[in-house]
Amino acid sequence: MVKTRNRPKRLDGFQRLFLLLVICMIILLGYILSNIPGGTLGLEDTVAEFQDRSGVESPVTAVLLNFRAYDTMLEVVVLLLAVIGAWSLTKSPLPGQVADISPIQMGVVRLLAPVMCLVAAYLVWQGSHLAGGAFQGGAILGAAGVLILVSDFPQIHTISALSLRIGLVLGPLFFVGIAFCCLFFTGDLLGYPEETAGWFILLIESACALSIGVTLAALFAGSRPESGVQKKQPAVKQSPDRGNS
Amino acid sequence: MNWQQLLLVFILLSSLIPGIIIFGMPEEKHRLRTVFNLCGATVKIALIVVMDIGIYLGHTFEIRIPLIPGVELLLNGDPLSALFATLSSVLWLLTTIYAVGYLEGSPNRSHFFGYFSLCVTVTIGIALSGNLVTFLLFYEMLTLTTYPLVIHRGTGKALRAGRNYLIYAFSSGAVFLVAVIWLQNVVGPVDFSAAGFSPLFTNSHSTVLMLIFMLLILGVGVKAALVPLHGWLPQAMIAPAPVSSLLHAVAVVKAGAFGIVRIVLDVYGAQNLLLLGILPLLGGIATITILYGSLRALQQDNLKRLLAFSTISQVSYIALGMSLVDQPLAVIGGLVHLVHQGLMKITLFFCAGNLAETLGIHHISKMDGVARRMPLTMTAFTIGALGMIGIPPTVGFVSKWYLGLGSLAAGNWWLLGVLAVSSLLNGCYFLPILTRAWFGKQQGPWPEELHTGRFETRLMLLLPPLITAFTVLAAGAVANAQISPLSWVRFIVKEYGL
Amino acid sequence: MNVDNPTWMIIPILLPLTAGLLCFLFHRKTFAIVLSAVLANFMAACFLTGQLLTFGHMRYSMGGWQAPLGITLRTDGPAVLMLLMTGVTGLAITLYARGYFSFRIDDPGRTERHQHQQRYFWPLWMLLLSGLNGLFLSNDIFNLYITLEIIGISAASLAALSGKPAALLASFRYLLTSLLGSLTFLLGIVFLYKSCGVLDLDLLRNLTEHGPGVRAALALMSVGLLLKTALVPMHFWLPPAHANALAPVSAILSALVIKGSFYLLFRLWFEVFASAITTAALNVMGTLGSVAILWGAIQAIRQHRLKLMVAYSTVSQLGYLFIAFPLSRTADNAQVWSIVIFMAMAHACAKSAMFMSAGTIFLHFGHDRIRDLTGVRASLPITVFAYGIAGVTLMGLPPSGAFIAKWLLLSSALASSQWWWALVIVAGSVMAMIYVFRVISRFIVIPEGFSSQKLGYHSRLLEWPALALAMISLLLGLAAPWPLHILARGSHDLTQILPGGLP
Amino acid sequence: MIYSILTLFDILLALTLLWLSWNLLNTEDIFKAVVLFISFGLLMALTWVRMRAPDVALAEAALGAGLTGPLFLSALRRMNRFLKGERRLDCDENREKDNGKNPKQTQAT
Amino acid sequence: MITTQIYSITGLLLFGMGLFTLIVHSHPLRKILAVNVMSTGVFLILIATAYTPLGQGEVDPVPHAMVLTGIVVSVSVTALALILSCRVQETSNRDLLREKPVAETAKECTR
Repeated sequence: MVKTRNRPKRLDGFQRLFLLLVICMIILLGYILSNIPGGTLGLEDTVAEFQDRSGVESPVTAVLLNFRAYDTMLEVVVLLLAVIGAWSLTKSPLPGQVADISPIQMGVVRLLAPVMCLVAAYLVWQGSHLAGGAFQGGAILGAAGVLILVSDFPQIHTISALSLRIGLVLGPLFFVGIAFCCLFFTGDLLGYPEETAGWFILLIESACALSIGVTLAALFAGSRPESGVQKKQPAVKQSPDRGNS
Repeated sequence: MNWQQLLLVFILLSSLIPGIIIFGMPEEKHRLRTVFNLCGATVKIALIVVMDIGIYLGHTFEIRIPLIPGVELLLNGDPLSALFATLSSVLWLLTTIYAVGYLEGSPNRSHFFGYFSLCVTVTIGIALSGNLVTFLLFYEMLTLTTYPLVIHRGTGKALRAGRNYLIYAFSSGAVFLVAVIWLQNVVGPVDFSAAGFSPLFTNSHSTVLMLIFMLLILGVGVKAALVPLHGWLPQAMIAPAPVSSLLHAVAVVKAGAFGIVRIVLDVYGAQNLLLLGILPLLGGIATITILYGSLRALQQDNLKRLLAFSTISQVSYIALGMSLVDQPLAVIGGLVHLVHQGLMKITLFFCAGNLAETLGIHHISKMDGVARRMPLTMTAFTIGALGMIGIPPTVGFVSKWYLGLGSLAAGNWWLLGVLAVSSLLNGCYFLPILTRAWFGKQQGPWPEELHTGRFETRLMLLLPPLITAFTVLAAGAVANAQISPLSWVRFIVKEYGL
Repeated sequence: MNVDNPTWMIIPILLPLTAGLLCFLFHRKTFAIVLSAVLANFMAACFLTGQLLTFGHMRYSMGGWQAPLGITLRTDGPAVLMLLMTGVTGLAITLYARGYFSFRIDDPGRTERHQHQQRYFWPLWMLLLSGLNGLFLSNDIFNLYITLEIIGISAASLAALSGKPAALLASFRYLLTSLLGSLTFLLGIVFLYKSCGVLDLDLLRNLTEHGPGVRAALALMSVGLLLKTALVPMHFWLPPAHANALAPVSAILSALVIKGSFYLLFRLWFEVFASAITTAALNVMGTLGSVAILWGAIQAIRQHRLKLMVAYSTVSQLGYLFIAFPLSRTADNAQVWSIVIFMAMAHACAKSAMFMSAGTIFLHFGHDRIRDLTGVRASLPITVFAYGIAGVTLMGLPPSGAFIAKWLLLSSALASSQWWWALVIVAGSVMAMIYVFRVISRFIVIPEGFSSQKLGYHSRLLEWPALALAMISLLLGLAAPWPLHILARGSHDLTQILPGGLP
Repeated sequence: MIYSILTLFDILLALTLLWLSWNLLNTEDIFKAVVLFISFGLLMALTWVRMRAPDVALAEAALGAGLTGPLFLSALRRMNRFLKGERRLDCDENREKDNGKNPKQTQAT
Repeated sequence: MITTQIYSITGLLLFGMGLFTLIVHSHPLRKILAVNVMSTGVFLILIATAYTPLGQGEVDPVPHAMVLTGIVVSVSVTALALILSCRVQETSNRDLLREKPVAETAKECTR
């Protein structure tokens, strides 16, 4: 176990001062916060007013993918950025690998992964009317990816770097593509045609969920794929030479 | 754009473009570089002469470039700027010729001549500035372009001198900037014009205006080497002789003195200054500087250092003339000294450079009998030195005469005394040199003698001092002629209605 | 689309974004993609400027949903000027980066690593550019938060790109600081939303009452942005991050990234919540700015490494932007904006030119110890020239853009008799002179017997972009009427803001 | 009645959250901190449900517990392994030397 | 109303605790944990703001969307920061966990 003793038991002068400062700040902010009259302000009525024109029933999805879809688009880019940043850093993969994988565990993963994919798909689908959507679905997909990575399935080595990158970029690129399509057809960026808005949203959500899943799994793996073919590979099996890609 | 404006642009470009070309030129193409340099200088003189004639005939030369509300760049050719521009461009030509000879065979000449050209561009810019902002622009640029020249030799001493120069120059530049902005806040945008700012100030502002005046003088006083601010100048002597000529006679010190003239005559105007009653202060500083410079010069053995202190002393005559702004004769004396001091001082520096370059002589104590080895150079030197003392018929006499007349007219007897004492001191430090050179006996071989063909030194080193020495004599002898500096200064003073 | 269509303003955001995605996807032809994107970005900025001048400021609602429901973008004078600044600087930095990476890839021992760096540089840079443009154009406070995140993450990743231990550690600190900054900003948004219930800046501005909630929100957001802007007590992360990064990255970070958060801060203070600002707050900012000027300059003078010195000079120069705050009491809004815009633009160009020059010198000499850089001029004359001109801008000499800014600063300081700010400004300029010339005097001096280092072939892209930027920064002052004109044309009139909700 | 019970629940939940976060931030054992963080995430999901934010709750459950936890754990493992001396030669310098693909070396051989 | 208050204050306290830990602790993982706690605190305040008790009307969906967005941001930044801190550890030759040079730790471990 790793003990950290980097904070001394007794705080030094600066730390005490800082503690005092933080406490004062919290008290002040807490006072202000509890004195802000609540309840009357907010956008729920506005959202409700335009809900039926958004193409989906769930207000959160309507906000995320229609009213404030631009935010979401940039959001997906933030996720991708994390991957690009991570890949620009590491040379060696981060193994998340468990030391010994029992056959039972493999079996569980074999069973669990497809189920999780199904759940993810369901979440994306139900996002239009209930809780759920691209982020939640993508997160489940990502978790499935982590499971697969951890149990070191041989199949994952066959995924090519390019297809992995396509998987990563698909969501944001698709989002931008749809945005431009909307611009072309309706004259508004991300202004879906009203009748088919639901479908547009579903399309975007599916693509984004896929990308988010791949992104999260890639973030867990932590390394960029090497030499075109090998990716997400545990360190032990890493071949010593890398080709230039 | 009419032809007058084009002319102004071309005057600036005529040295800027050669400068930029020279920067990009390979080191070994010295012949082509010299051609560019000299062509630029000649063209510039021609253009400036055209401008002079135009100004005399009453044309206006003016370019306005508005920057932000209340701040505009203004290039303006008036008689005063014509005086300074003509002086600088003529002396630049001579200095260029001299520098080509002086630096023959030494490294990094592209760099040197590039900055040389930029430097003169900026100096002409100072001459043509039509308001304080433009003046400030070129004034700061002048520091930038002369700095590489000062540290050209690259030794530790040169670097230290350069550092001091920068600190003095930019600190004063910052003070000047504050003063300019403050003045503008108080009286609004000021163009250089004969009347100074108008309407005349109200009493409530008088303290502020006095303070601003002092700040402005402080700003330009560093370059003009007024006494507490003169520290950089003797140190900068470490630079090569053409650079010293440039600093003392063509550009830097002159720019400072010119700045004083502009501030007194054009920014504040005679009437405002008289009302403020701050002129005695300027006169006092000038007096102290004159005496201090002369006294320090007396103690020097290094020839160039002596000349530097002599510059400090001599340039303050201009400030002295300005402090008697209500006396036309004194103003004439001060203004004409701008030209005359340049001519004399550049002669002296050329000669000092010749001694150093040809014989390796840097100190007065080594100068015994040098006139027999280099008679022409020493003749020129003698003419310059006599001019400095103020012996007729040199130009030095003319300036001192007018200054003396001015102070008499103002009833300032003590100023007359100052002039006399200063001449005496000048004599005290120049005459021993002359005696040594002409009548002394050579003691041993010259430190580093350079043997050069037919003449006592290279022709390109010899010609410029001879020309300037001749001018020193001629302009003094025929001071009343149609085209002498004196008559142009009279024209200026008439324009100012004094 | 017609020329008066506001939709054009999405181009500077979406184009670099798409280019970034494509660069990441494909490994070939990335430079072609990037170059066309930055060119298009620059042209878009010019176009938006023209549009602003012709039709006045514009508003664009994303997806046709107007505020408060949707997100709006808008162009106004400061925004297009920042876009222009980013466009020009970005173009030069892109070209320089090309030269930089090509040079390093040609270095035989390190080819693979540098190819790797280049490959990830392009997408990160493109996404950063898109985030910056998004920040300048956005009119929605939460959207601004996201653009800040994009900028923060890509900037931190870029800072780590060189892979040196020092750079990695600095980048880690940078990432955490920037994260802390965005979280504080987000907390401010929470307070704001709780007090006002809207996110659109125009609607927020129209609120007449500023309760303690709004003030607390403003304070929190300001602290967050100050962390990202590195105003003095919060500048600890900046010098190591900027000094250890690759040269094009340092240029981007110093020139653009910091300006992004500053621009936002300034906009919040002087446009959105102008009526909630107290004199005390302004004076605090001014004081911090003064400390920044002096402290940064002292540190810059004390540095032995060129890039660290340049980084500390950024700390110092940022102070000038903050001295504008207390002077806003007496100056009118347009004047304060012009001070800030001129300073920001001049500094962006000059500082990136400086970092580029420093980078070129580093590439050629393998180190950046100032002591050992005598006579660089003999080998790299253009680079040294660019460095010098950029230095002139930092000193605020005429006719640079920084001179205009300092003129305005001094003018309003003297007009309102707040002479102490004037003193700080003057002292800062003189100190800038010292740290600039301390280096330049080494560069240009060639002592006797000096043999210049023979350099191998290098691309012109390593030298000329820096010179071009330096010249722009120097001549910006001469072109001063144009930015002023744009600022004046783009000023807001409040009547045009519609009550929101209608698509 | 129902309100007071709910309020009690709220207070309990809030206190638990605070207690958990205090512990996870101050425990000496970093592994324990990560485990506490995962449980903190799950409790947050419960809080989101209480706040009528099922979307957020779902995302928190999936991301906070399903992803952030493993991320921390793998980072911790990596750091530990590095410290135990199993430092793989993955620094560029060493790698490129071993690689045999280094152009300089190929030329030399 | 009281619910909103309780959770808001809790969120604020979480923020403060995270902030203090972030500044005072030097361990990178602890710092990243602290940032996560801080962000959770902010989200909690935001969601509490939007909260309306059951039967008293709709919940404001905009903060929910904002928090969803924020969670994704925080996860991605966390991942990046973790990878970065590992990389720092590998290259810096210092035991960031214990603030010692690596050699000493290695000795301890082999002992």
